[in-house]
Amino acid sequence: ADQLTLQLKWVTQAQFAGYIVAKEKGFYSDADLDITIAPGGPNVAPEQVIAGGGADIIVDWMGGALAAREKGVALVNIAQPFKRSGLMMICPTETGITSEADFPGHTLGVWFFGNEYPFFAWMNKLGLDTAEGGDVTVLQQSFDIQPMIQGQADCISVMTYNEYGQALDAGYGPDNLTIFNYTDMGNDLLEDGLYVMEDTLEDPAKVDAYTRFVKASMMGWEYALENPEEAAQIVVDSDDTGGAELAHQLYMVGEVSKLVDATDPALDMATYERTVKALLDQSIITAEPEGGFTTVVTDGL
Amino acid sequence: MNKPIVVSAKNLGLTFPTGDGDVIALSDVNLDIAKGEFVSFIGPSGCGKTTFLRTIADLEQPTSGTLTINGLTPAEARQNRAYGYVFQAPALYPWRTIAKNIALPLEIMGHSAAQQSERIARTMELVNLAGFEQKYPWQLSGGMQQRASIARALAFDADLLLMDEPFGALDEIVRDHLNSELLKLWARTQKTICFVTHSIPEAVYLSTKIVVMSPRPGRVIDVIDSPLPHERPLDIRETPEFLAIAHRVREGLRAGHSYEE
Amino acid sequence: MNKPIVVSAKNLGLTFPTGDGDVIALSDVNLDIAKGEFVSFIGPSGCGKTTFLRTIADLEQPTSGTLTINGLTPAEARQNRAYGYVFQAPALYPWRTIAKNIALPLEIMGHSAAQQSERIARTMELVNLAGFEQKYPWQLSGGMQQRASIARALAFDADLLLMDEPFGALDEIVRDHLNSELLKLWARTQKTICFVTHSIPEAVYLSTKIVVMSPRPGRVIDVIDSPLPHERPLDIRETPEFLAIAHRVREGLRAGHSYEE
Amino acid sequence: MPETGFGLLIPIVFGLALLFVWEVVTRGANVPQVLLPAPSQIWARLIDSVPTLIADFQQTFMKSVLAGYAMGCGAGFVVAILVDRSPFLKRGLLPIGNFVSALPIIGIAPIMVMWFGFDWPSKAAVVVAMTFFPMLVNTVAGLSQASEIERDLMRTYAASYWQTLFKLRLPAAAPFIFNALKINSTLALIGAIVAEFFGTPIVGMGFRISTEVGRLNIDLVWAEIAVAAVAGSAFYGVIALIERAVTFWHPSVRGGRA
Amino acid sequence: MNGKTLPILIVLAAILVIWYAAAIPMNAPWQERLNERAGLETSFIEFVGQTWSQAKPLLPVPNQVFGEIWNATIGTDITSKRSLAYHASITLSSTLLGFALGTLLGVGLAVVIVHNDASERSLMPWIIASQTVPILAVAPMVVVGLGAIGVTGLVPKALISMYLSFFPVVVGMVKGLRTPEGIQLDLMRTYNATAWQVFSKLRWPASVPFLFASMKVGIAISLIGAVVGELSNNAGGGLGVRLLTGSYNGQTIQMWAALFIAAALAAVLVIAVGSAERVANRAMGAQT
Ligand SMILES: Nc1ncnc2c1ncn2[C@@H]1O[C@H](COP(=O)(O)OP(=O)(O)OP(=O)(O)O)[C@@H](O)[C@H]1O
Ligand SMILES: Nc1ncnc2c1ncn2[C@@H]1O[C@H](COP(=O)(O)OP(=O)(O)OP(=O)(O)O)[C@@H](O)[C@H]1O
Ligand SMILES: Cc1ncc(C[n+]2csc(CCO)c2C)c(N)n1
Ligand SMILES: [Mg+2]
Ligand SMILES: [Mg+2]
Repeated sequence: ADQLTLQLKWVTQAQFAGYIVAKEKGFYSDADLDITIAPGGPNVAPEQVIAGGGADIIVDWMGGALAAREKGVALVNIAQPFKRSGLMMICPTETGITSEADFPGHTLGVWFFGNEYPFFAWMNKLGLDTAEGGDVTVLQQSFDIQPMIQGQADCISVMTYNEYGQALDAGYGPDNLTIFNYTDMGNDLLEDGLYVMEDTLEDPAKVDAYTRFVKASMMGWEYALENPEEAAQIVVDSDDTGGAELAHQLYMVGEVSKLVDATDPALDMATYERTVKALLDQSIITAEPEGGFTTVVTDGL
Repeated sequence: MNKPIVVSAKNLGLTFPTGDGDVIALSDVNLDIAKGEFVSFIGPSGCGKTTFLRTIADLEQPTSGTLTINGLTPAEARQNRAYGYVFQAPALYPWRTIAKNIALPLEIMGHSAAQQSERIARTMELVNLAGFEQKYPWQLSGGMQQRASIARALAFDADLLLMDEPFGALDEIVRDHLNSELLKLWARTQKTICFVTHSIPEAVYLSTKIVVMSPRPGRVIDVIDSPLPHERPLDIRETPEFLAIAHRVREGLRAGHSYEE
Repeated sequence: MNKPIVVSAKNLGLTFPTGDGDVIALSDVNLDIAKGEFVSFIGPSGCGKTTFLRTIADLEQPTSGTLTINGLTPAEARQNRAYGYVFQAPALYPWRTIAKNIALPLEIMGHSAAQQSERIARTMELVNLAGFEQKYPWQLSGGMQQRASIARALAFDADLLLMDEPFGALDEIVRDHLNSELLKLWARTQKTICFVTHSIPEAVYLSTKIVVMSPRPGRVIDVIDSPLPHERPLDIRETPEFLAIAHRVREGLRAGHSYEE
Repeated sequence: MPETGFGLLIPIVFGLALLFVWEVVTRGANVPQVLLPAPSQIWARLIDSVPTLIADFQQTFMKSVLAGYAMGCGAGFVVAILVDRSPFLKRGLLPIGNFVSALPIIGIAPIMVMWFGFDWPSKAAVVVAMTFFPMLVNTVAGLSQASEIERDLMRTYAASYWQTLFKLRLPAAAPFIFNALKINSTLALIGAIVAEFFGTPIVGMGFRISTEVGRLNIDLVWAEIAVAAVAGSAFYGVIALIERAVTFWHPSVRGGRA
Repeated sequence: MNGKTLPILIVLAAILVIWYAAAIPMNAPWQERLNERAGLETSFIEFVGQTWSQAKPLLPVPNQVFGEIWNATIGTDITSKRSLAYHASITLSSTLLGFALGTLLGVGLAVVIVHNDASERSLMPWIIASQTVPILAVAPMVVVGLGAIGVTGLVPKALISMYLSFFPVVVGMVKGLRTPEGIQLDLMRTYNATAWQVFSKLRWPASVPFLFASMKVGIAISLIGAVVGELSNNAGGGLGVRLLTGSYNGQTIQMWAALFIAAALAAVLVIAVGSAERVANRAMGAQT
């Protein structure tokens, strides 16, 4: 069997249900693959891991992947299961923020560590100065909703499938929140895609293995989205840390299903172009990327 | 002699427990020391002289019997700063210069800066250490360190002086000099002095009372009240009275020893 | 006298730099010590006796002049383990029992366990400390600590003994006893002994040569070759020869002092 | 004086050799820049980013580190004295002090952010928690260093607790206390930087490091690390100099001469 | 009840009281907002009860934390990934390995430094610089680097523990090995003792108080290192990972439980070093 390591972008959770389910359900071994799934975390940069040879395939956001490509890590998108962005910014109504026009003078929580590109692209579009003493104050937000609960930030970043659920649990909801959904605003940048190193694509055997991998993964996604309870349970069981909660993972599968297209992992060119333009606009990348994606895998499905 | 009693020991005993059995350092010691007396303690090494001084100073606790200082417990007397103590080892603080070491008790007892420097100068002169004020202890010879520690004990005016072999590391000349200085001081101030020494002539020359001790267990085997006059020129050491006392001390000392040469 | 020279100092000088100016501890010292001699050093406190012994032992470096030990440099002599040293302070290691402290040089010089315990027993007996093998230094009186350190230096058989006031904290009886033991040892083994003392009788009684020193700067002011016979009963101390030498030493000592009582 | 010049030379030569090997290896083996940039690249980036680096330094070192260090060392010291003062507290408080000893920094960092907000006070609080224990342990150990006879001397003066403390036990404890001050000088920096991984305004050395790792600007990360190393070494060096001046009497400083 | 437990109990009781009291104002704003939203009117007593029983409180109260600890240890199968005991054992093993390595390295370096002035000048600045390198930034590189050469699991985490814990040992032992008095060293010189003999018979025993103070700090820091190392390698589990996931899921109670276990682990380890210290002191005839 071909041995491959998949490096996740974050800790084990239903955001990656497709891969976890594919492994547990034996879809990978059926495809003659031996897949190791490496959880990520706040301290793990998948681009770095793959450059160092610690992984063969990584789950990454396109902003980070293309930026890394310019830095000399030749990442190539081979599939894009997530079609939409799950990123949102939410502001409790008591802050008085009801529209983008209300932002100036407020404090906005943002995830950094390579997750900040969509936010800056958006601010760039709004023409808001994010530098110190500028129109808005930017905070590096912790990966939870505490800054909002504690009023340290007026608005915070959330993922529909994760932190937003925590906010709902905490008694927040559409009736007391102003919600800015990046996808709805057309500000979304492509999220979880599968990337490999460019040089490996020259090896037909590798390409074949990648193809089988993507295929099996999509079976995993399909199965997960059809059987959310079982998927959530599988995710909880595969979490080494014992931190994952069944109810929350179930919620996450439900939300993720709105973002993933389990039947077609091919990259949507329109979204790709928009992502590239946004990245170029705020100089996250400096030139139109060449060879940042390939259809050779998805064509072979 | 109805001078007030300063130190009074009754059936005093002190036992040190150690890993391999108890050590009886003092046993059944009975002794009264009146105000203004100069008492020498003499006895073989390890017979309990230091331990007795330390018990008076409330640095050791008796395990039997009673001990009073000026009618008070040793602890109370210590709280009253009743005594000055010259240890057998110099115990100078290495981070202080010699002058600052001598200043230590003065600082603690709240003397003014002017008083301090006056007393430091006077006592350093007395022990012939002038010029070494700014040196640190490790820059001094053994005898110089010992003299510094004597100066430190003399710098404040305690009525009771406890001196544990203060002149052990000093040569004859310095010793004679300090002996007579000590006698002068004693005559002038009517201090009570408890003085440990290994030198029989020194003990006889200085004391109004000589306590001879013997070891294992440490006890008092002879107490000699000196018939010598208070006024003591150095050549008193050749008088028959002097030699008689010295002889008696030597005999006592020899009795306490186990040598049979 | 054509015995080989063990210690030879020529124009030896040693200056300590200190924070407030140099201290001249030794200046222009010339001295030859032949094999088998018993040399006493006597002089006022701070005159450089310890410093001279330390220089012989290669613990201080002379700043001028030359010094040879058995024709070698002090460093080479030290590497040959040419001498045993009794420091002025006991310098016992607090984490070792007395027996273990005495064993220290034996361990270092690679004696077998059997040899070690035999020597420990013998030297502890010699200094009259038998029974205190398992005690720690702080459980001993001052004089007992000093005796332990003497035992430690005697435990291994060095041909040259450097002893810095070894009997300073001991009473007359023990002192007499140890003096005669030391003389016996010396007569038996033909060791060369350099001996610092503050006691004029002790110096005269023990020595074949007495070196009188004087301070500021430390220098040798008199070297007295003793006419006393090698065989010395204790009552030799009453003979006119003895008293004459003692008188000469005392005069030298007095000259070195600044007192004018 | 030529001694000190020579003394400085050795680490510098050693360091230059190290940098040279690093440069040759990274270039020769073609190590990806995102894994380990060459020293020359780091230097170029450092020169480029001076204003950023200065701003980060001010935020992290001048505010979080110094404030936290002072408070943490101070608190450790004060608790050590309290514990020393009262046998009751010694039995009750010391085990609890041990408990605080290893409160993992990543555990308390988010909590401190909850309690003290995003800006430097929460980082300083983490530094306080990290530096507290080394100071507590060393001060407690140091306070038992005065020898029995040195204490007896104070007893004969019927010196008060505080007099004994200031005139004997603290000077005798100084070598231990300086150990803690030295260890803490580097711990404080680590603590402040790590704490910034858990939420911060967008300035600070830890913020920059985590963000730029995510952006794969590893050269800037190393430039920031270089600043941290220089600042930390200088901090340590200053403490070591003060130590030499204060504990001049200790055998370890005066060279063990009798 | 001996003389030791009573003071601990009293101090603990004091801490509990302060803790419960502090939880009220800390959790109050959020509770007020909740009640306002729900239109609830509560008495003060009820309100206090609410602040003590929030699901995701700012400051969980002791019974919540200890309840969680109970559930996650006694109440859970020890081999389960949800068991705090399981995670604690993972952290403990890398802590102990890292501490042992760190102590050895620290003592080794101190020995080299004390015996060779040139090595002090060339090593010490780099040892200091090494400690100023932010460990959390380098840890991932270490883990990735070691992973590339096939070293995974316990060792990378233990290496990070070692990296942090060797430093207090070096600093303390350099001082400790230099603490013998001049006259004690002179004695060894008169015996022409070898460097090894001076070390084993004088410097080492003299440095023991410094060694134990350093080891107490070292073992505490070692635990911090293990936890930090776990951040870069979530796969293995451990208390660090529990802390993180607790934080990401907003599970303050779970976080506090993990924090308490980690702190308790540290306290036990430090106390163990302290007991070893007492044994060593007794064997070395310490004056009591
Ligand atoms: N802390 C202690 N623990 C155990 N034994 C002790 C302790 N202090 C002293 N001793 C023992 O008590 C006895 C008396 O000791 P002390 O110091 O009083 O003698 P000393 O008369 O002063 O002798 P020296 O003239 O040698 O100083 C000795 O046998 C000694 O070993
Ligand atoms: N390490 C040092 N630094 C500075 N000065 C020193 C040092 N050691 C000794 N001295 C000085 O050198 C002089 C001689 O000291 P030394 O110890 O040799 O005297 P000594 O003859 O042995 O005196 P004592 O009989 O009091 O022991 C003294 O003035 C002393 O202050
Ligand atoms: C618990 C949780 N917290 C934050 C993020 C934000 N974040 C960090 S990495 C990443 C990419 C995931 O595809 C995102 C969204 C998350 N996902 N899950
Ligand atoms: Mg005594
Ligand atoms: Mg001397």
